[in-house]
Amino acid sequence: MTRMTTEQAIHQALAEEMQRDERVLLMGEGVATKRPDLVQDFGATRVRNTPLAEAIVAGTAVGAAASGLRPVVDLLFAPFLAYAMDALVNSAGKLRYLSGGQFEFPLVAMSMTGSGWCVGAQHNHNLEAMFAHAPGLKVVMPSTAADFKGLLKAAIRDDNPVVFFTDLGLLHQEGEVPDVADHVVPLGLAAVRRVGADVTLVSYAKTVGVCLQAAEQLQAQGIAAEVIDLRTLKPLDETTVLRSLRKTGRLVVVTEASGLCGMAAELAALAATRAFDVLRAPVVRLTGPDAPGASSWVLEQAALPTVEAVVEAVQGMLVEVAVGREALAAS
Amino acid sequence: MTRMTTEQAIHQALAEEMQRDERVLLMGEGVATKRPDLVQDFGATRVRNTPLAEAIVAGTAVGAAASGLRPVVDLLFAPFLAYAMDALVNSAGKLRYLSGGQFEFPLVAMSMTGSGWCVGAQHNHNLEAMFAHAPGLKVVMPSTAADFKGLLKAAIRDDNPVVFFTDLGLLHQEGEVPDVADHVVPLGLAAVRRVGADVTLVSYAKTVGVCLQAAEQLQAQGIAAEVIDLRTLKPLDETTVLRSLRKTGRLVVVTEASGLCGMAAELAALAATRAFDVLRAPVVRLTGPDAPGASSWVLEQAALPTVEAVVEAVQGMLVEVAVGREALAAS
Amino acid sequence: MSAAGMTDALRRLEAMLLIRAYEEKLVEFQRGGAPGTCTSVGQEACAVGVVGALESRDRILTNHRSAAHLIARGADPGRLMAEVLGRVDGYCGGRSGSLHISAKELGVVLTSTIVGGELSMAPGVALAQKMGQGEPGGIVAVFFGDGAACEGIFHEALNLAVQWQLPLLFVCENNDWQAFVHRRETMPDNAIADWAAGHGLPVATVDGNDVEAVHAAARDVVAAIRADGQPRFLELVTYRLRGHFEPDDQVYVDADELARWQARDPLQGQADRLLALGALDAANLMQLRDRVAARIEAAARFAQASAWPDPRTLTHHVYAEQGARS
Amino acid sequence: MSAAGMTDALRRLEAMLLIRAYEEKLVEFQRGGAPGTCTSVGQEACAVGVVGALESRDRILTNHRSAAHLIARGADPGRLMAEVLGRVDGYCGGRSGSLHISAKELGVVLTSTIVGGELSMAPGVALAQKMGQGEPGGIVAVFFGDGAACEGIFHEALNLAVQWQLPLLFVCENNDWQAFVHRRETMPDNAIADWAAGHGLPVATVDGNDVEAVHAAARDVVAAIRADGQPRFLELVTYRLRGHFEPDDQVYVDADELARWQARDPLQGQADRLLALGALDAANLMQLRDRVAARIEAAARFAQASAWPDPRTLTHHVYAEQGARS
Ligand SMILES: Cc1ncc(C[n+]2csc(CCOP(=O)(O)OP(=O)(O)O)c2C)c(N)n1
Ligand SMILES: Cc1ncc(C[n+]2csc(CCOP(=O)(O)OP(=O)(O)O)c2C)c(N)n1
Ligand SMILES: [Mg+2]
Ligand SMILES: [Mg+2]
Repeated sequence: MTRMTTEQAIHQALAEEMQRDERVLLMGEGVATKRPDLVQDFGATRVRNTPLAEAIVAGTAVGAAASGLRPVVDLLFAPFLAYAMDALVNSAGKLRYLSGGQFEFPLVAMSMTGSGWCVGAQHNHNLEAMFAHAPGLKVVMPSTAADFKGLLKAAIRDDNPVVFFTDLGLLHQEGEVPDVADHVVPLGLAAVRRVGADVTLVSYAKTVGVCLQAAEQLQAQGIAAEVIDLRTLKPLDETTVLRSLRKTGRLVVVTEASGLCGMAAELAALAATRAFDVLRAPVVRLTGPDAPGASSWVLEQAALPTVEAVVEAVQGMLVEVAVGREALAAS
Repeated sequence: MTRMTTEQAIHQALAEEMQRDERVLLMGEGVATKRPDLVQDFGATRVRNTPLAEAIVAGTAVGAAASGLRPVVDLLFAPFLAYAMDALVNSAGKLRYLSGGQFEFPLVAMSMTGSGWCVGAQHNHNLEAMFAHAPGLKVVMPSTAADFKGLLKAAIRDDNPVVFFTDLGLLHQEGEVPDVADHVVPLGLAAVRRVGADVTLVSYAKTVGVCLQAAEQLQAQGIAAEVIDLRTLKPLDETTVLRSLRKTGRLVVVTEASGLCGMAAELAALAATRAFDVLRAPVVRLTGPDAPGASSWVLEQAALPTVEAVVEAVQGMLVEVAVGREALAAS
Repeated sequence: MSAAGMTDALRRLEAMLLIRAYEEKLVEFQRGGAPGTCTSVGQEACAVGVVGALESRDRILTNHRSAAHLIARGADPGRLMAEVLGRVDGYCGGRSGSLHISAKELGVVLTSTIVGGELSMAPGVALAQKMGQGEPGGIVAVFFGDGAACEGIFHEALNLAVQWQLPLLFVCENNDWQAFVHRRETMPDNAIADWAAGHGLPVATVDGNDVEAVHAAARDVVAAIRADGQPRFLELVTYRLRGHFEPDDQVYVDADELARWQARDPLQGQADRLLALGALDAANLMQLRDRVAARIEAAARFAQASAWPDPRTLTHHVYAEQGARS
Repeated sequence: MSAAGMTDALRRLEAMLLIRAYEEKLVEFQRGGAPGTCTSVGQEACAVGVVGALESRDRILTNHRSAAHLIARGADPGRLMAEVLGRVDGYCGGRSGSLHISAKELGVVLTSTIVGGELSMAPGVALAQKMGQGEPGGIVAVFFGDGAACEGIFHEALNLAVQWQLPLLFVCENNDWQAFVHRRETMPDNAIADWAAGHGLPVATVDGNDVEAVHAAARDVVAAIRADGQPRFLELVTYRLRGHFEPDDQVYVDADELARWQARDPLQGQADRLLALGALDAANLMQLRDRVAARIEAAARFAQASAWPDPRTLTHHVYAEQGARS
């Protein structure tokens, strides 16, 4: 294992994949400036600064992907994806299908989002659900350095368009990354970060940490929370979530993104449609508010689901259990 | 009451609001060509053909709305909203909040979507959930001529940005529109289209008709389905849905849009989080597939939730009821 | 005109006749209830002139008004019609319908009906070509309209092609219409060539209704791109003789303007030229028309006999099968 | 220079000094842990020259690099700093932070940090003005960078402004940088003026580091727009002397290029000019600097004393209160 930050893990993934496959190229506003070692190792042809024009950067990736290259584009902050929407949603996501399968679009569109930098809603907008809702795309949003590396490598190797989100609050967070020659984490598999039988906490990105802390506190109260890190939002690993629900019968979904039609809605819907018979309590959604991100530190913080809120939600769900236990203890 | 098509209802709403408030103006590719009577009545200044450039059309609406006008922009087909995403999501939806409430954005962005014309995924994409997920916007998608008129009028009068979707399968459908001088239907209120106590069918746009037909068939089998037409997707009328669920304990959500992070997910989540105690059966989502829209008539039809599927889903949910009744009858 | 030149010119006339007959058949189908189409009636010379100047190693991107480009490239009218009718034997198995037909086997790739979509992807196709993914020496041509030139992506694509020195030919078919809006309502006169010139690449404007003029201009720019790998811009001045999308009564079209352009029908022009040169007589022309009509009749039969797609295949081709490559 | 001219010129110097001092204070704050900012150090002459040519009835749209425009317009440095620090007394109650500060009361509206956002909204503001919503005779100025000129929306905005004859002044501060990419990697030389000229509106390119030159040019175009209601384009050639967003070590910047532009610091240039003209002596200059420093110190104290927003107000201002008007 090697300890490294998310940023370093991403960089390693890019370097390794460019080394492995010469069809991989990196494009974006400042990618060459920010990664001079890649320019040196792979040449200015494969590491390209672009004009400030997300629509053509993304569109060029789509055209290149369908023509034999495997582009990775860095689109910087998630709200800028608004300019890349046609390329990603209407072209990359639809033209394989509309053409009857004539084209493949092996491309990765990277962007950052999330609270932590006080930059406000035009830089901080957790809009991953918009891409999950769009057909033909895959969506990834890891939470650990190892996954950033392994999932980015898998995304680059995937023959489908992948939108890869980096929670900017995790950029400088360190984690252990396996030292194996080729650390690849397959898309579409959630990770059970902590095993528990009383309640299932489902999350992804920065809020996985919130769930883990909450689980720690709950443990002290004798409540065993299972924590699932989705990692890939699309395709969604329903199996892992449902397996956990069959065990716990309780679901709390925790996301920084807002709730309405968000991933939290999808998870709650999954429970309501496919795990109803095992559910023992109302599902709880703890999400960011349905409001743009504010810049002010206190407002940015106030928008986040907290450890306390998770703990409280779980306690609320388990009231009957606790009451039951007390009764047992008293008897 | 006057019988008219959806198209006529929309036109009436535009004409009446332009008459009522001279700050209302209409912009878009071909709006002046297609509505010569409005040009004649209100002048070329207020009914403007635009260059083929959705981003600037939408952006101009945003700028104009914040500066005292009340623009309505016709952006034609929903997938073209991809070009208007920055204006709608990043500007109209966020700049009021980011400015601390300095601006209002009284604008309506209209577009069409849905199956029926065999035009394929770059014209037919039910992506309303993307806008419901975005903060600061309102989203409307009516199903009857009366609502098209009344809700469009309300949308034009609203001080917030409203994305107004027309299911193109309804364009030529006729309905009764009240003859009152000023028929306005407030945003944010669902309509109970049919009352029933056994199951709640929630839908909007074209699939409301599917639900009503299913309810008719179910009635013949002694099953009373309540049919709710959401009409406004955001703000979502949770009260009406929850009230119905408290009565029926069963929910089937029917949408032409795909399920993942769609409105169907939101409704199922609403049930799982806020109506768990009254739910008597798993929620059922009947949605379009998570696939781009195909052009071929047979594929376009195959993608739609059918009356049979709704009936079957309800029958499945009520199996115990039926079994119970039979047992009763046999006793 | 040399003998070889005349043979080529005759071939171009036949291609235009074939396109016209194909689209007229689709209009007939539409009247019978089939889906409508955006015809290129009046613009056949653009497609035939440019596509004829390309080689099989070159790639083409087109848009909603693609039939002429596809047929000029040698697409089978039967498979095209099957696609329009939504049948399995269509180039896209019926998923596309008329609006986004690609035929990768012919080098017609990534057709987009989002106006500007083709412009957004064309630099990527050219970049792949430049980076060695296509056939050696291949170039890319992207077809779009005057309306597409109003979309910002037009400028982004031009700038990227210039900046990255991409072997890309921009072909603007300026047909005076953007669906139901006349070009004059959307831009100044001559704007398109001025805009393109602002990007610093060579720009040529040609009579798009004269197939020989188009062909000559296209041959020159294609050769130039192949020689230096740099982008070029070609504006073809033409006119949309039928409506935007069938059916379209064109009540909004100025009758005089339409009549002026009808008098400049590119098929008639080419026929007249060849008749005048003696490369053709009335009987030959009749034979040509008959041959074309027979092909289209056969195509129509093929398309109508083609099966509907199996509804159980509805979600096939959403994703590439293979998830992760090693 | 007339006496009145000198007084104005002195005022412009003071405004530039105030902007510089304000931004240097924010750099200091940032080092202490406050959020970073995009400073306009080196570009003060652009803001002061153009904004000084506008009247209060005019409207301004700006972008992520807005401090100079706001201060030139008379914004209170204390309220600006409070906004940057995320406090309630900021112009936007702390919701914006530095990146999208609007001050409607000053006519600085719809600031967008999405590059190109300001360009997308500017025609709408100008249209409202033209349709009688603003104060009579008002015009609109939109500030943006060379990077924004690469976004397609730039062309869409220009075309609409020309086509609809909007009273809109496009002001491009061409500072050679687009975040971490040099302009030369993104476009040909002189591209911006060429692109704008392609749209057929009057274009002027001016030394953006000479505040008097900027002011004179701006006065002319503003008068012209007010007279005929037509759009104009002004390119200001300048340079970003500090990094893109604090902190930024600028390792990627060519030291010689930076040194060349540092030698052309617009503040020094204006001070030298006024010293040479005898409008100023060293003591006056010292006084000016002191006055400015005192204002900024007071502003900093105000901002730091300002309260944090109440977290319970988190979702205020998402929607306008009043749903439906009658
Ligand atoms: C982004 C987008 N906006 C609008 C449309 C609807 N539409 C289809 S074709 C067309 C006109 C296009 O004009 P032009 O580019 O000149 O091509 P032409 O149809 O004249 O060949 C329009 C507005 C679309 N398909 N995509
Ligand atoms: C659409 C979009 N893309 C990228 C960014 C990130 N970004 C912020 S400022 C900037 C550079 C802008 O360059 P320019 O327009 O020249 O303005 P300058 O910063 O030089 O004043 C970039 C890339 C953004 N905010 N918005
Ligand atoms: Mg056209
Ligand atoms: Mg710049």
